[in-house]
Amino acid sequence: MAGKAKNGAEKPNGANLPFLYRHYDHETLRGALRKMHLIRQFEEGAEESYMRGLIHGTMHLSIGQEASAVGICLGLTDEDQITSTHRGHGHCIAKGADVSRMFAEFFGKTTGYCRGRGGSMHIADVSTGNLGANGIVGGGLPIAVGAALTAKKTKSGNVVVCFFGDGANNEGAFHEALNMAAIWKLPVIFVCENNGYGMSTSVERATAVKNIADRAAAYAMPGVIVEGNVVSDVAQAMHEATERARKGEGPTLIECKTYRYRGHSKSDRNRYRTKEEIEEWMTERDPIEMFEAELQELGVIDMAGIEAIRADVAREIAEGIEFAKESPMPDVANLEKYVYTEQA
Amino acid sequence: MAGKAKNGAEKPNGANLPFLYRHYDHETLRGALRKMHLIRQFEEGAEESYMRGLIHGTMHLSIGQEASAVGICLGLTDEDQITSTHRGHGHCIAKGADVSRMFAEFFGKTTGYCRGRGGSMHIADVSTGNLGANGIVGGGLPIAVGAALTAKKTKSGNVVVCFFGDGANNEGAFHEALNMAAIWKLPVIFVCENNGYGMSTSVERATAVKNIADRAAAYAMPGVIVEGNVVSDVAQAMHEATERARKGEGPTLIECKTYRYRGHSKSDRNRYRTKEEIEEWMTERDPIEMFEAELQELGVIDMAGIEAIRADVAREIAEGIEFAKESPMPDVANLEKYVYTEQA
Amino acid sequence: MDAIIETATRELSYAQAIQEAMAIAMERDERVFLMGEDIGVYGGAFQVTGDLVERFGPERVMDTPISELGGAGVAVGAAVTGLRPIFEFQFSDFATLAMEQIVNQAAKMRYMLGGAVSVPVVMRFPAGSGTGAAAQHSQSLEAWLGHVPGLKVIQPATPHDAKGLLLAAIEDPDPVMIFEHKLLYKMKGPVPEGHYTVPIGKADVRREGRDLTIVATSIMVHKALEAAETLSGEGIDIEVIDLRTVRPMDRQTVIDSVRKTSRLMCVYEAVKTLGIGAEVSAMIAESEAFDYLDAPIVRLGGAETPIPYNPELEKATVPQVDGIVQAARDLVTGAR
Amino acid sequence: MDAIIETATRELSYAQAIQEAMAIAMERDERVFLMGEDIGVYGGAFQVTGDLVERFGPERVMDTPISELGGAGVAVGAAVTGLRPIFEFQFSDFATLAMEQIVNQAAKMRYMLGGAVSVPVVMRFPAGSGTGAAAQHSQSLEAWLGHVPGLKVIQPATPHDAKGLLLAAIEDPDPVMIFEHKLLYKMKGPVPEGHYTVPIGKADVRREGRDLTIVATSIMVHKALEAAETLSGEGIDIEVIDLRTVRPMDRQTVIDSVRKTSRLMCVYEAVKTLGIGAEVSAMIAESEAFDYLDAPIVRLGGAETPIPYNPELEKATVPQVDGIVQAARDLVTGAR
Ligand SMILES: Cc1ncc(C[n+]2csc(CCOP(=O)(O)OP(=O)(O)O)c2C)c(N)n1
Ligand SMILES: Cc1ncc(C[n+]2csc(CCOP(=O)(O)OP(=O)(O)O)c2C)c(N)n1
Ligand SMILES: [Mg+2]
Ligand SMILES: [Mg+2]
Repeated sequence: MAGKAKNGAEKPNGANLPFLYRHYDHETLRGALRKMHLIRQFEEGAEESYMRGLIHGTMHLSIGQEASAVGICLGLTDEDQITSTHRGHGHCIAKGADVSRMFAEFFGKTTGYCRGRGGSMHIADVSTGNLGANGIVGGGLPIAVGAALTAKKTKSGNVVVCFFGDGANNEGAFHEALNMAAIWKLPVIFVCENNGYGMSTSVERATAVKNIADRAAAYAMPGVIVEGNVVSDVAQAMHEATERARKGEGPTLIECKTYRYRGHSKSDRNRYRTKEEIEEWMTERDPIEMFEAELQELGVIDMAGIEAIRADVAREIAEGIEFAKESPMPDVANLEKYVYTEQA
Repeated sequence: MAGKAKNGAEKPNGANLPFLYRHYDHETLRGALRKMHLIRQFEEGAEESYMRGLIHGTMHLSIGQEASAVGICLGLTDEDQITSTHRGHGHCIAKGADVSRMFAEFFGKTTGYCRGRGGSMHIADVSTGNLGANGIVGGGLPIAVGAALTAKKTKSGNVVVCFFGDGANNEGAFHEALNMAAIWKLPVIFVCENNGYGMSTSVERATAVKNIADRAAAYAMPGVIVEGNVVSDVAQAMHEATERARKGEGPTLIECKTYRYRGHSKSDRNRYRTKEEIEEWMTERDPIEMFEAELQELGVIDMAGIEAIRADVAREIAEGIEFAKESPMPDVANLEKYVYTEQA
Repeated sequence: MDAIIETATRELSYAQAIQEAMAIAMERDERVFLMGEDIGVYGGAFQVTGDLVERFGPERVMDTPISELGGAGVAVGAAVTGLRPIFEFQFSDFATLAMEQIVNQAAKMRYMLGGAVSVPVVMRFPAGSGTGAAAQHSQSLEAWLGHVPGLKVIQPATPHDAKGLLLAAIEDPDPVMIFEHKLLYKMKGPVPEGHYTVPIGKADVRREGRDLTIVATSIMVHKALEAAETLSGEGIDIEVIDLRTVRPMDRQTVIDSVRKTSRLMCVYEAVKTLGIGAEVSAMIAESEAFDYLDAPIVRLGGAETPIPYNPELEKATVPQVDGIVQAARDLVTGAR
Repeated sequence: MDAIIETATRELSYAQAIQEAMAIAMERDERVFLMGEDIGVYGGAFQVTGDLVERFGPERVMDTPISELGGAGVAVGAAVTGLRPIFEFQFSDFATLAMEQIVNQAAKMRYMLGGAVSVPVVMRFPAGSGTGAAAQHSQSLEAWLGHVPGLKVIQPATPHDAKGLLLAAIEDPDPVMIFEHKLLYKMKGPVPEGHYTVPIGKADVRREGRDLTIVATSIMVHKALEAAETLSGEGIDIEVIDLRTVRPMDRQTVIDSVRKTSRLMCVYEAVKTLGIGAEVSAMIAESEAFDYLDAPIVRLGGAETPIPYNPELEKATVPQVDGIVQAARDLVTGAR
């Protein structure tokens, strides 16, 4: 969607503007901000619905990580694909999913993207290129490589983005997937959202290197570290990686340094990090606030415009929740449907 | 054994001699040469026994790789442990096993190290610190890390050596094991015997980097490339890694560049490498020939001494085969023995 | 129920019972230590290790990176060299990543080496559905490991057995796999203080009866007992056997019961096909108890589907009390 | 046997039949390609892919690094995005490294996404003992995958079925797992030219008889037929069913047979406990065929041990013809 505007960039203020402003037109930029709000408010709506007992199970919220989801997906088309993670709501929205059907899924309804079978941990919208969140840390890594193999074999020109966390980088799947992507020069971009912790375990305690991107050297692929809460930085690294991938030069590993505001899941006592650390990220490096400030500074939007976006997003979220509430539950008689493909 | 001589080194020709000659006395060096012959002749004896139908199943011969097995194990004690691979006969002998009991194992006899249950692929001599060959490529990597964890927890001062091949370096187990060894600073030395191929697949086709040791950077550990057919180079790198490990500074990755003369296993049509390549390694870089030349040059041994070693080894091998032949087969009634530990 | 239980008055939850077993073992034997993801300061995904890291320190309550294959392998390596690791999988579903080390290494090492080593490792697997966590966090995979010689596989159903079986497992020289149903963690029950063991390989007759033998595992033991209670009001008298150990299975207790009741039903949560009930059924059908059977052997197992997210669907996927009551009644009254 | 076989005269080995199926599929459908370790110039550890790389090139006969988890996952990812990969494990034992992708992803993806995708991947597993390759290269693990909804699991016993079932698997929209016994690779049998399929989910009555039904899988089909031949000399008339598909299992064919013969024996190579025979037995014991049973249901499965290296021990680990003859005779004559 946003990607369509790629070639119609307006270049508002000359050449030493950040990449984002050189490359995308204002409408696209405002669209990106809107998506960030949509993600944040979606997460808040989901959280509240969970508190109220409308959503069961567990959930992993991506509040604080909106810039990486949006910055990465900005230049992608619906044909480009992503694999996502347990913390995947933001990716799903950034890639173009409809929040109503996402809420419906979380509410376990037939109108949900997975007809109520998947829930938060398996949220997917295949029509916009999201092959699905994954309950298995690292589970999506080889799948993304396989999708990229399809892109290469069919010469589709598509790229595949593989989101994963810092914790996932210690899984064997990470190693095997990156190695294969590299030797076969596949059009896949590995995006590590390094929020400092895998559940309670900090990168320092779990990972032998300081930066996940340092590991790119082990696969002879570029490893790029970006300020993951700055949309422009993320988008620029992603743009370069995409170009490289589409030219057949192979994969890139992008590490987005970011932070999650909430606990790991709904059962986190938050004992492994300090209030101060959380505070600092929330007040000093909030991705939405920083992006809003930048957009205002560059005259892309004004306060009224921002308010309008927020209000519009709030309406969309409220409607989404309403839709989800009113949607029907699956029929237990269909329990064993979708296990196998129905054959004619 | 050899290791005992460590402090009694004779330093034959002054300080700019290769490490080996500064560090070990002549007897130890002659012992190292003898072990290399023992390995080579063992492999030849095994090969011949296989041809004659005395050994069944399959086997992976390490002819051509004797320098890494011997150079690595030279300074180890029986308390230091190794994990080995499917190509593990050399490691087993280098670590101190008795060839008679190895042959007996290959012949499936009760006197074999595994009482005929394991065969070539599971050859082990726990009494000399060999925790066993492994049929699973990469299977020994985490086990070695676990053994090193024991060494650290019990403050035994032992080190653990983990042998593996270039092919194994693309297994997820490699990644997970090296990462854990690094973050916990465990006394383990990862020894990659890079013989250029995992079965038929060359390092170039399977591995995204040129040298396996390049991957050490992904675990913030030293990565050392050595001429794997030169005993002295291997032993020096190993000595440094061992010192580091015993001091509690953590693991090292040593890559020994080497070559296997024979096919991968008993069912190899050898289509993936050229005669010339094989020839070159055999004539230009044979580990035993190079070591013999060096030892002669430095006056450690003369031709007669070498001949005596060869003859003595030949006798030991012949006796070993004889012992194996004459040993009894297991009783089928004991089929289910050793599945669980017999409890008092 | 064992005599021990009768005399115990103190109640603990299943999770607390496991925690207590680990604490006792760590106090008694310095070789014992814990490994797993987020078992330290987080206390474990299900708060089973809880505050143990504060008591025993991070060297004995070791957080591992998210590396199930490697982590399990490290535990195997530590066990074979003399320690007594207890490895926690965060969810049993992640055993899929570690089957290599569990099945090819831990289970077979002693055999392959002709008895030269033992592998005294314990692995704990939080298992089962009912938490709304969907298909990749709800599986019951004990049948896989039950199929593997060299392993012992247990499924405690009560806090008492959780503690006693875990202590037996830790002291066992061979690899023991423990499947703990997540919905049991909060269930309370009497747990004796101090050290005791429950023998691996022994089923427990939880309720005596003459009309039908129900062999149940894990959480299904409680559902079967509830069903039995209901049916006793209808004059149907059910014997409920808690299998407790999947491997080695206690043939004799089941055979003796079936000889008495002449009818057998197996209730288990895992997918019905090739689940534990298949083995229990086949074991009886080939035993001397066959001649005593008056009716087909019925299995109530999980549906032939991954576990769905929607709670109603999820519930319908595994046996519930109503279903057990109905099936048992039909079986005894011959309506089937 | 099918009518098709009767008319075929050409003989191929089991390995050749598989290779031919893959060649036909690759010719008919450009989405089909092969992945695996050393399947290119090496021709596969068992020479099943043979020279296919010369015919189809390295892009369609892709050597992978030694990365079973990743490789299987790449195949899953390619399948879900429109290709038709056939992934060869070098030995079925290495499935232990890839269970995550097989079980959590391939098997469940369609379900978890509410039907939004299909995963048409085929995985081939050279399985079984008898090659002297010891405990980590000889396992029969089909029961694990048979326990997993979302997968289809087949075990062809003849060259004819290997080709036809593989072609059916490749055309199937869902993940199909094929267990190929290594000792069958060289076995020859009639194989029709060109394209044909054998339906997944249908057992085959290989020999009709009235005294006893033997349900066998894979290589045991041949051993059972040999045993039946021997016993026919003693006037014992055995029906031999080749199960062919583990999941979904063909209940009806077995039930019909047992209703006729009143006796059932299952013969399989995997470890007896929780192997395929447990399911076949339990399926019959809960079916309408129960009432027709005149004798206990006997299982002959593998010993409760890892596969040993020594050839005599190895042979003793799995059912052999003599043992089948003996057990069948005992069962029919009531000596049991
Ligand atoms: C294979 C596997 N191991 C463990 C878990 C449990 N788990 C879920 S999320 C998580 C932390 C993941 O950390 P990271 O990759 O950094 O992602 P984040 O949660 O920080 O977004 C863990 C341990 C899992 N789902 N899958
Ligand atoms: C997990 C696993 N995958 C595949 C194999 C089959 N296999 C045995 S040895 C081998 C090649 C190993 O290559 P490398 O690690 O370089 O050791 P080398 O044989 O060269 O000594 C392969 C593919 C195996 N035994 N285990
Ligand atoms: Mg994280
Ligand atoms: Mg190699």
